[in-house]
Amino acid sequence: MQRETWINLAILLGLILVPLWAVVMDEPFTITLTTKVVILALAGVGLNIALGYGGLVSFGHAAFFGVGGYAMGVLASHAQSYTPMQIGALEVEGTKSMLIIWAVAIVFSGITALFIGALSLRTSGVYFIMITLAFGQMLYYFAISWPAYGGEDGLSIYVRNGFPGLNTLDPIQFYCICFVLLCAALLVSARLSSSSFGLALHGARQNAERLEAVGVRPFKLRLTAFVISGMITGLAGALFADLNRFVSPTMFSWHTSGEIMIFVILGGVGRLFGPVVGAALFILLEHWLGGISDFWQFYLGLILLAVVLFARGGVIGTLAGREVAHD
Amino acid sequence: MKKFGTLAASAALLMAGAAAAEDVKVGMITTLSGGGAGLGIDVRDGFMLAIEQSGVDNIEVIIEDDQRKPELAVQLADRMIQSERVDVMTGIIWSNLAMAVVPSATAQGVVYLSPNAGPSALAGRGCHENYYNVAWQNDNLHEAAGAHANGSGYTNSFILAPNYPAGHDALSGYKRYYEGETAGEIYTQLGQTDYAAEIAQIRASGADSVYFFLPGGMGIAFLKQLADSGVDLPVVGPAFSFDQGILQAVGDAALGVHNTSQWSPDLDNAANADFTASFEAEYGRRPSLYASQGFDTANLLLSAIAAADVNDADAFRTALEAADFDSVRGDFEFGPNHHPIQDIYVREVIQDGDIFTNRIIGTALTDRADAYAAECQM
Amino acid sequence: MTDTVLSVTNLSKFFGALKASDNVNIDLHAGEIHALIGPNGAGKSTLIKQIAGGMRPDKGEVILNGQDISALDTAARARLGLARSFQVSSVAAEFTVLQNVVLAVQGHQNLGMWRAALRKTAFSDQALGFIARAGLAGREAIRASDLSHGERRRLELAMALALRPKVFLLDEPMAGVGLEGSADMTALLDDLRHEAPILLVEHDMDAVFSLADRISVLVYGRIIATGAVDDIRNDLEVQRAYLGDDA
Amino acid sequence: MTMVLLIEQILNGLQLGVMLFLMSAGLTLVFGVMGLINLAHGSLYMVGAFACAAVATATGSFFLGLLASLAAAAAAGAIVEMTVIRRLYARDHLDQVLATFALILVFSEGTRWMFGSFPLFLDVPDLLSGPISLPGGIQYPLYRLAIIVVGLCVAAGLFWLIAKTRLGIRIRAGESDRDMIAALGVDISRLYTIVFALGAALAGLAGALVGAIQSVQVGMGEPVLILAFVVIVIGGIGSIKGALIGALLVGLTDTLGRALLPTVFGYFMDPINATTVGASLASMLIYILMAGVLLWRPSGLFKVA
Repeated sequence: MQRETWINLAILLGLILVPLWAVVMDEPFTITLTTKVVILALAGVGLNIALGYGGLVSFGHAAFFGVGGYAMGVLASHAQSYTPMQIGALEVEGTKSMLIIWAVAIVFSGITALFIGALSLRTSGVYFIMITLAFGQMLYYFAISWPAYGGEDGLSIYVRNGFPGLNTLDPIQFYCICFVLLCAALLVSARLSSSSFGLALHGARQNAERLEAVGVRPFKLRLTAFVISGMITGLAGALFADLNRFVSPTMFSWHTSGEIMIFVILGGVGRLFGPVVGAALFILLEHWLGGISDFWQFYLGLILLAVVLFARGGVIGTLAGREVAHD
Repeated sequence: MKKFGTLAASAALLMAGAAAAEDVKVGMITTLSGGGAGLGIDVRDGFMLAIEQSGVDNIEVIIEDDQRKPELAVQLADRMIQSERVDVMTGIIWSNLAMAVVPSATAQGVVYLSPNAGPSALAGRGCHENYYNVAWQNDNLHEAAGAHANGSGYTNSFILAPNYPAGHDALSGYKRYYEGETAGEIYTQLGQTDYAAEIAQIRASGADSVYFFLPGGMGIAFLKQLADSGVDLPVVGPAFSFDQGILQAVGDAALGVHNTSQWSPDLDNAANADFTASFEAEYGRRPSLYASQGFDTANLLLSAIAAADVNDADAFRTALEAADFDSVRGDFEFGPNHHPIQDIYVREVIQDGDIFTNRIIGTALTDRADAYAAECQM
Repeated sequence: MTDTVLSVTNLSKFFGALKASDNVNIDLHAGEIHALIGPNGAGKSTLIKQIAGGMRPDKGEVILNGQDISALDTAARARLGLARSFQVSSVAAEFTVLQNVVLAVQGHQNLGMWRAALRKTAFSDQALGFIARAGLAGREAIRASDLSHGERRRLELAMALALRPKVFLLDEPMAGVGLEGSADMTALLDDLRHEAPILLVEHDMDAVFSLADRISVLVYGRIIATGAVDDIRNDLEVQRAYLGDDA
Repeated sequence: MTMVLLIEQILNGLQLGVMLFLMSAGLTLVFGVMGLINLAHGSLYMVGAFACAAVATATGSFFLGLLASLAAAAAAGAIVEMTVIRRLYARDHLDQVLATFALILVFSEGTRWMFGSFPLFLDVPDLLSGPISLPGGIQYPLYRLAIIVVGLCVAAGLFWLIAKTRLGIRIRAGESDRDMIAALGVDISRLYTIVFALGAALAGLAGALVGAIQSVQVGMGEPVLILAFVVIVIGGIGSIKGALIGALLVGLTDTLGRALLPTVFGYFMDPINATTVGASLASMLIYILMAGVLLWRPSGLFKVA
């Protein structure tokens, strides 16, 4: 436990020092890049609750990422054009307030997760992987062919949404918002993992039959975890959309699901900071290899292969050794 | 972290030697890996060829690969604007990526020259003084195809396109000029590769001609399957599915098909003759439509740099608006919304030795601007 | 007679032509150990599964303390105090002994999502008590996967105890614990009967004869005899069933 | 819609289904015998198409190209199995997903490295080009009919292989009990390599057959891969019979959905919305089908016990 705690602290420190250094050196893009890492890590922290703690291999988390993104895109685009939304007889104004957008993103991705989870959790194993993928694909094709919000073109938001007291267009201030949210999510994730609920969730992953024999129904437990997981990933989607000031159906694509999954596995499944390390490493690799060759994805593939084959338990697993609940 | 093409590197080296006062930094974001990489590579190669030929040594070109991902393109643009402080941006192939990048880039004072995408939003209400389209407005080639269908006496077309915004624009562009009936109208799935179901409907519809907009691999698949189905109807399409890069993959199935384009390798002007010869000499392949657009984009930029200081925004814009360069497509001028006013030709696919290519057989539209110019208030 | 805690009436389960349970009647009185024996494949584990809720019988009823629980699922039956151990020990392998038992202790409660489970003293103290009772004192921090076979059996019993059981359903608790282990286990089971009556499936005949108050013999899904230990020992039909099987 | 058109569409659905079967058979075998999720199966499809295009262009013979596709895909499959896949059997699904996802990147970019970024040329052989007339006045492309025939022959061959041959017995043994075949003294690692290569060859054959009427390009395997997964999940993972039924079901649903939905919507919507909404729903249809099947039968239609 000790060693992993130290590693985690070092990672946190890095996430504070790198942007600070970038501010001093006047390298705004480094801040943007670190912001991207933090947001994708947040999405991974969400997935890790389902995948790492609950053992639910969701290949459709892009669905929640996308719902969060579109929550931002739809609300902000209505605010941008000063046209209220028409929901039945109801007229709803758009908004450029991050706080409201986050709330909407969390609620809607939670509802989506409740729906997808309630149906998908009836299956298990590979079937679960594939049915979550199918739901993700449904939303993807829906987003592409839904003309009201840009279809495949997506939606551009010209100015980043506002946060009381901060200038969100300043990269470092926006970074701070994202960083605080990541820390909050990590806290939630840690408390959840060690709580009674978390104990039962970890137990359900290891031995569902045993859990039933002590009087706990895994379905409800897993569904709750899946919904919380979806909500956090949805929040990350809203932030990602705000980072780019743009949303598009690619947020729903199965590649996105795959990448979020890669962050978690690369860092270490079920490790609190696994997704953070995974996202950071992935973005660094993408950036560094992209500068070397047009065929950088070839090398990325080789590196990922090497990690799976030779560094079991991901980066943190390799550095910290076997500690926590993961096989 | 920076990625230079080979030519870009040499341009940068030259620049280091003669660190002139008014260096111009150009950021090119284009698709160099994954699906659709061929288009971006052509634009890049055409663009760099023009830069190299000019011998101008105070241009630095930074080239980045967007992998056709809009989110990534936005981040690259942020970096070019924030860290590299580029003066001019260019290179984007796809409309959805352009919509993600261009509005915020131009709002931040960067000049954007579009070598390929021309979404209607940027031509109409969303036009901007810093945005120049060197290719076409998206509807143009489709409008020309509609005009060509009238000229060919087609009165009952079957039309199809993928179910996404550019596909909807394509069919409405066609119908804007086309005067006959539509025997059927289908939106296919984006990325679809099997068109048996659609071809069966075409066969059953009693149409006298087919118009389709299916870029990239979709078009290859459709043409091969249509040829093999025995549906023997005249086919019209925009140049995208008959481009030099993919014609070889379509093969005989494309032979004789009419397509609309603002450029063709056999266009008779000096600039084009030089371009086609030197491109083939430099890269060992024939230039495509996209390469011609990249080449024109670079030459437009060079003409403006020669005439004005890039730091004097108003003068630089005036120089760009003048479009004082020898376009490989012949006459070229900008309309009030900074989109081209140009002739659009009808080409026919022919076989030249082993190679499939296009030749011009007529003009579909003369001095065509676009349908959205009136909405633009600059 | 004495109080009947658990009774199974007319229970049948067919898999096609195979009769896994054929009109089974069995009951369990307060304070007793009722052993269920029979040759391999007789349907003992299938019967335990149906009583615990993991498998639905085609017909018949399971009644616990006068309440018909036939329609309830496993978790609901566990909450009513039906505590079971598995033929192949089944625990959460990555958890420590303490975590496993806390998992069982908290099974009845609403699961809090914020406070750390192991820090709730009420949970931990109770769990430590059950661990000690099952003879695992001092092994709390060991991972379940690192326990010996016998220890894992004991861990299962500690978890069963944590459910505040009304009935124990124990499926071969002696299997794989070795000679010495089985003596200890016999003593432990003898102690547990004061907590709740035990329905014991077991192959170890010495243990069965020394522990059980009554024995039922299951052959081809049918109970062919039920009675006191000595009666069963002398029953001809039982001998035939066993000799026919073993010889 | 006329009867002739409907029959033609059903044939189209069959053809798509048969092609999907070739893809899914390998996928489902590999899962059934080795318990492995192979996302890189689509890459083997691509390898087959590229090999066929390259050889057909070089030799001028499509049929040599077909042979090359079988050989290249089987070889690629065997190599990948021996270097990477074999280390993954004992891992959980998560590691398998990540590793084979990485293989997709390697295959795709490797192919682009070798063949460039532009699509390759591969055409229907003259012998099979053009349409033929079927009874009832239906004009149908001969090549597509040939695909249906080849696919059904392969399916029959596969059933025979599994039911009657020694290899088949071992495969079935491997599906029901992995420890048992070791006890039977079968060289497991060789069996696994053979099964994997067999699946790869089928995928390569599908790629080559389809490449002739579609476009041979990098990334062509991914959409098909997802469809193939839908197929085996609907059919029940590990079941060849399930893969066949699932493939035909998906092929017919997709084709008929695309053909019929816009018309159906046209009855109660204005035509422009009907085509758009119909097309949107058609693209989601097979996923809706899959979700429906799984809700009804959480382990697919033909679960292997």
